[in-house]
Amino acid sequence: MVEIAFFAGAAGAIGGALAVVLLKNPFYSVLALVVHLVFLAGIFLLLRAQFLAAAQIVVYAGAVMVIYVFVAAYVGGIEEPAFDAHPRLRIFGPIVAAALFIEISIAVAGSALVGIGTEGPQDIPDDFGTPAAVGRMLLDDFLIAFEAASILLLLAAVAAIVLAGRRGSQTQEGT
Amino acid sequence: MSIEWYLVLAALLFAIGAGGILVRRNPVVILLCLELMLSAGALAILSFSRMLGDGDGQVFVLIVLVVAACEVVVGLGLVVAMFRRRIPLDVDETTELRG
Amino acid sequence: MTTASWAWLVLLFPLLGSMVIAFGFRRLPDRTAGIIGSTAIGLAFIAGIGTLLGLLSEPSESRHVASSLWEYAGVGDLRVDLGIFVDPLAVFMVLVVTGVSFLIHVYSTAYMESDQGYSRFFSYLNFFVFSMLLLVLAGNFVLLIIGWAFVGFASYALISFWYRRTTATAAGMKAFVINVVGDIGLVLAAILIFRELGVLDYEAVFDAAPKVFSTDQWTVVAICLLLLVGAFAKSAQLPFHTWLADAMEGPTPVSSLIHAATMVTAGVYLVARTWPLFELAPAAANVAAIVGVVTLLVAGTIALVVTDLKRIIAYSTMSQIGYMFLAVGIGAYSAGMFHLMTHAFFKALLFMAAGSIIAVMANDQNIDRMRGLGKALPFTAAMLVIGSLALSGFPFTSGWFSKDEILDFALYRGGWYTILAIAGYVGAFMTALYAFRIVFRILPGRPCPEAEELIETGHVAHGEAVNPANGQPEDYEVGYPGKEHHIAEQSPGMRFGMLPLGVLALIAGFLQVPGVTEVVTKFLEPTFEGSSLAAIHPPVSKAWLGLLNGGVIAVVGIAFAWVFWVRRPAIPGSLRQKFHPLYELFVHKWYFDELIHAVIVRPVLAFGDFCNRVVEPFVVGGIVTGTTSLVRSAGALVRDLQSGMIRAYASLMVVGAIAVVLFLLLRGG
Amino acid sequence: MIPALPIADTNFVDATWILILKSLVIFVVILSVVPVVLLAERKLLGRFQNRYGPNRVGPYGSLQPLADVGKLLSKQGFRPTGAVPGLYEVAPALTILAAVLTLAILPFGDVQGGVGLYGIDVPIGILYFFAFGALAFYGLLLGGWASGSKYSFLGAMRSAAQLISYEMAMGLSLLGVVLMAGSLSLVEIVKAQGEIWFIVPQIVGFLIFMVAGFAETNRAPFDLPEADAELVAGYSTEYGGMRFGSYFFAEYMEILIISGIASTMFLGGWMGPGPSWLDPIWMLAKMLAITFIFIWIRATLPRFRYDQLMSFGWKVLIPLATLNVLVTAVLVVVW
Repeated sequence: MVEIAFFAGAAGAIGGALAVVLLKNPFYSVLALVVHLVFLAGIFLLLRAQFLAAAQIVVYAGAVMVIYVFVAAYVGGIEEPAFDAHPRLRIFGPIVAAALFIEISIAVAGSALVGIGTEGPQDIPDDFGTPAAVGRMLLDDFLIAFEAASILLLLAAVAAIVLAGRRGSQTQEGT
Repeated sequence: MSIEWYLVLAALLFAIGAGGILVRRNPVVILLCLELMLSAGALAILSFSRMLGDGDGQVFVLIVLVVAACEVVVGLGLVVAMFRRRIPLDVDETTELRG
Repeated sequence: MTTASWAWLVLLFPLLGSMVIAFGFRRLPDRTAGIIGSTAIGLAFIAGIGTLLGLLSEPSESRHVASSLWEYAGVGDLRVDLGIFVDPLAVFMVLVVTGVSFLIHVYSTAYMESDQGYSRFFSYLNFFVFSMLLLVLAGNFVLLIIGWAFVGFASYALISFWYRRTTATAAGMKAFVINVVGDIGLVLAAILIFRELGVLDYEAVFDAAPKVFSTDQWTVVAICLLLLVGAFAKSAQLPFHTWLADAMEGPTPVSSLIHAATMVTAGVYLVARTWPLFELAPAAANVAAIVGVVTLLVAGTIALVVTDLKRIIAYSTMSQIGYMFLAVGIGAYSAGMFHLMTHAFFKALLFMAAGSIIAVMANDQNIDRMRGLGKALPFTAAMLVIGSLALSGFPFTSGWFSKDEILDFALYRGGWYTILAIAGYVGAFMTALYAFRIVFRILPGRPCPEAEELIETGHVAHGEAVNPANGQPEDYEVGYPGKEHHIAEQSPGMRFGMLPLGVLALIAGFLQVPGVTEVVTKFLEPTFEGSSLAAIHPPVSKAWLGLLNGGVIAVVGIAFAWVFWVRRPAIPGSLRQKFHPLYELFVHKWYFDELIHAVIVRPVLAFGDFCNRVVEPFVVGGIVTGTTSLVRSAGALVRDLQSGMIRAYASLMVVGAIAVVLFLLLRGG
Repeated sequence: MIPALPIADTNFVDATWILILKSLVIFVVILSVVPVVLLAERKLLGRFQNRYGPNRVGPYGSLQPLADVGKLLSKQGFRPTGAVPGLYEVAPALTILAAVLTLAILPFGDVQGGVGLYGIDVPIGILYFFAFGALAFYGLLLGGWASGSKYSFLGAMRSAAQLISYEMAMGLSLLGVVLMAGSLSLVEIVKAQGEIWFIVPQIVGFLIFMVAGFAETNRAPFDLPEADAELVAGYSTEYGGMRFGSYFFAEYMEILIISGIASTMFLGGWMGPGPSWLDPIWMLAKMLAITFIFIWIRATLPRFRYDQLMSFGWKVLIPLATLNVLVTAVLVVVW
């Protein structure tokens, strides 16, 4: 059962990821990423990270990707042939990516981590990955990280408004 | 399912994202590929968190989620600003960083 | 409601008041800020009474409550709760602070009425009360430091309240800088406590301290001395006292609340709060007592000669706090706290009266120009006399019971403490002298022009205001001193603020009649449970003897004052001629400002100058230009890599990552 | 028999066959309630507007919804030339899928006779609701975009902005309840209302939730995405036949879901006087009562202007909801 769920999720996630890279129209790429994220959330569930699975969908699919959709629709579907990139990068890119994958896989498989071949400990607490547990950690041990992240978010919001905001007189600035 | 599978999946997703950044020119798609890489990283962290039976990793992923949201907001703000100023949406055309 | 909930409410109301006024000050109609501010403090006072009742309903051995909202931060072994600690001492301070603050708020609603910064004033004032209460209720040293620093900021903001006056801003900065020196002492003390004991909560620290430290071990002495640095700076004791007199640049209610009744007593409270540490370090406790005595003498002499009305009272504040330090230094904690309370009453009262007088004089604070105000300001004059009587320790006033209790204690301890006690009596004599110097010089006699105008027309002088310190005209835009002046005789709000304090200054002493009531001592007993020093109590007969001594000295002092300034006004002048060097010393405040200037400011400036002329151009400049040229030449080498192609950069990064992982793989296997 | 999925902690799990049965029952019940609501809306609107409403098909027009469905089913399915193949067909299905999936967490009663009267009870209950709410948005947006029509696209963009804006207020309004109940699980939240329904202490939250709920379901006075005077019919302009029917259906299902969540969070869910077998009836009754309010409001209030809608959401609802959360948090800590 778990295997079926994992492979279904993995197939969906990989398919989504490939579609993001390969589809010509950015709008479709965005949709593909949504599909990818939904499947990935399923895999999160398998890892017993329920809160993050829900957060992933609410935050990513529900909010972040909506902004993408907006922008993709706003700037219009500029189709580009997927592979007529820089002639050197066209071949170089996939090779480098493959090398990266192989290398990390070797590193993971060959690592001396004991737990890596297991499914993880079975005696984890009942509230592992529930909102309550994550929330408690967030406000206890990781308060500073939490507050730093919220400041970062605020900065990003301000930055976005400054970047995308319409200037009062729309003067042509030298570019 | 042993944790290894999850990690390999994370590696694959990460590699796809990295490859995407190298071959695509549209800044929106490049940002999407960054999201791919970030979520692959999140998956890896979650796998390790499950492997150790320690929930700390989940908080870390949550923070990554926030960081990703910030990155998107700024990145897309840049894209919109580029579009407004009639700059072609092609990262190969924007070479102002040339030394 | 539990005791702890009441105590949290005590903190909540002033904070809420401050925030409501601060955020809404543009929208608040006219003078609502005063009402909101006063109500907030009034509610805090009521909550304080709730805390008191809650605490009294407990049996005396369990009269302490620690409550924590949440753990604020945990780093390593350090766990800091947002927690408060409520015990009789804290409640005592809460009641004094909120009670006096409430009356002064009401007074201010009238006094500041024509000030442009009315809302701002009340926001600051509420914030100050919140900070002070935080300091008092803090359950650990970290929260204490936060409250401590907030209080320092509030003091700075209020001293510099009229920010267009250069003297006010300078005074604010001076106060702030000296307070920060004290803060550093406090922070270092907390760090040392944490290093030695590993905890910062009061209860835990006091439990652990006797087990870890032996008596007079250098660490505990160092901790206590550092605490004292903080306490001295906040309480304006030698040598950190210079800011207090300058702080009189703030509005008079501020002087009354912060620089007489509450904030400056924080140091005394700190020593009383941390008494278990001080009893482990008698050496440091002695330092506190000695510095207190020296301060009270020095401040007394200065108060005898300066002519600025508010500064005289300010120096007398320093001197009275000296008594309190003497008390807590020798272990007479409840006597010290009792004096803190009565002092808050009569000193706040004196400042309020001074505010009323200054208003009549159109902001001239020089007592040489004041004459015959008794007839013009009957109510204010009565309050001034009551305050002065209490200050000089006239029999049966509150000051008599409280100050002389401290001196009894010192006498009873015997040994070299007797010297401290005698010095204290000398100080008491001076206190009576300068207190009635004010009274006798400004109340009787032929009215000065301003007083005459008031008597004849019922108007207060609204002269063109000039800053007496530097002759600059005042700026009405930021308030100073308000377009109109308000005096107690004409405004019910000010009278309402002063009258209860007048009554309390007269009768509060009966709370602590030796052998009869002793309410304060009994109430505070649970806090000082287990203290060896607090147990050394002079017997009732000795206590009454001491009170008699004090009474006689006060009466004699007042009599001398009468001779000097009413009967034979020539005497002070001839004394001044005869002891000219001494007079110069006093009038220049013992040259402390000059001393600090020479010892600290001048060398720092010289060092800065040296850095500017030598270090900056050669050392720093050399490094900087060297670095830049290095970077520039290195940049030239790699410039070609900067194609500006984002994807080229990205691929380089990926390749780099691959290389690093590969290296790790090959090396680690 | 397959053990319960290890994927999520569920507070209570039935045997698989019961799960399947339950899901069928819930689906069928809601499926049959929707036409009732539809009919009720038309009849009630008629009454509100001083006319009869449908009264031709069947007694008192009671068979009107069936007739409508029959009509929609028998229409020719077609695709405009400008539309995007694939997405155009998928979009309505996506909408209805998200709506149906949300039904799973609505509790119609506690565990009775070994069977929980709900689909599943997950500890992330409310988040589940928001997660699928987020997905429902893609149904609208894709439909609008894939139609290849300006009106559709504008309607879709409007609905996207509106959904995002009001989802914030909605989430914040529910936080107060979550704080008081101390749980995200809907079943736990209902149980926490044994003493007092949360509508009393959380009246502000309830009002915000209802306002945001109107916006989330694109109902009057927030029906800008399909404002017929401006946008023809918004994102569903180019749709016909049962595809349009799906959108229509999903919209009413969303109304029922919002009503269900509101009754669960604020109105004590299944709780009511009488024996425990009445629980599902109570729940349904509460849902229908709130649905009635939806219809009532539609007949009463005029539509907002778009900028009013946005500034109301961001400048009034969200600060108000935040304040509500803050006050609740303080009170929960103090008590």
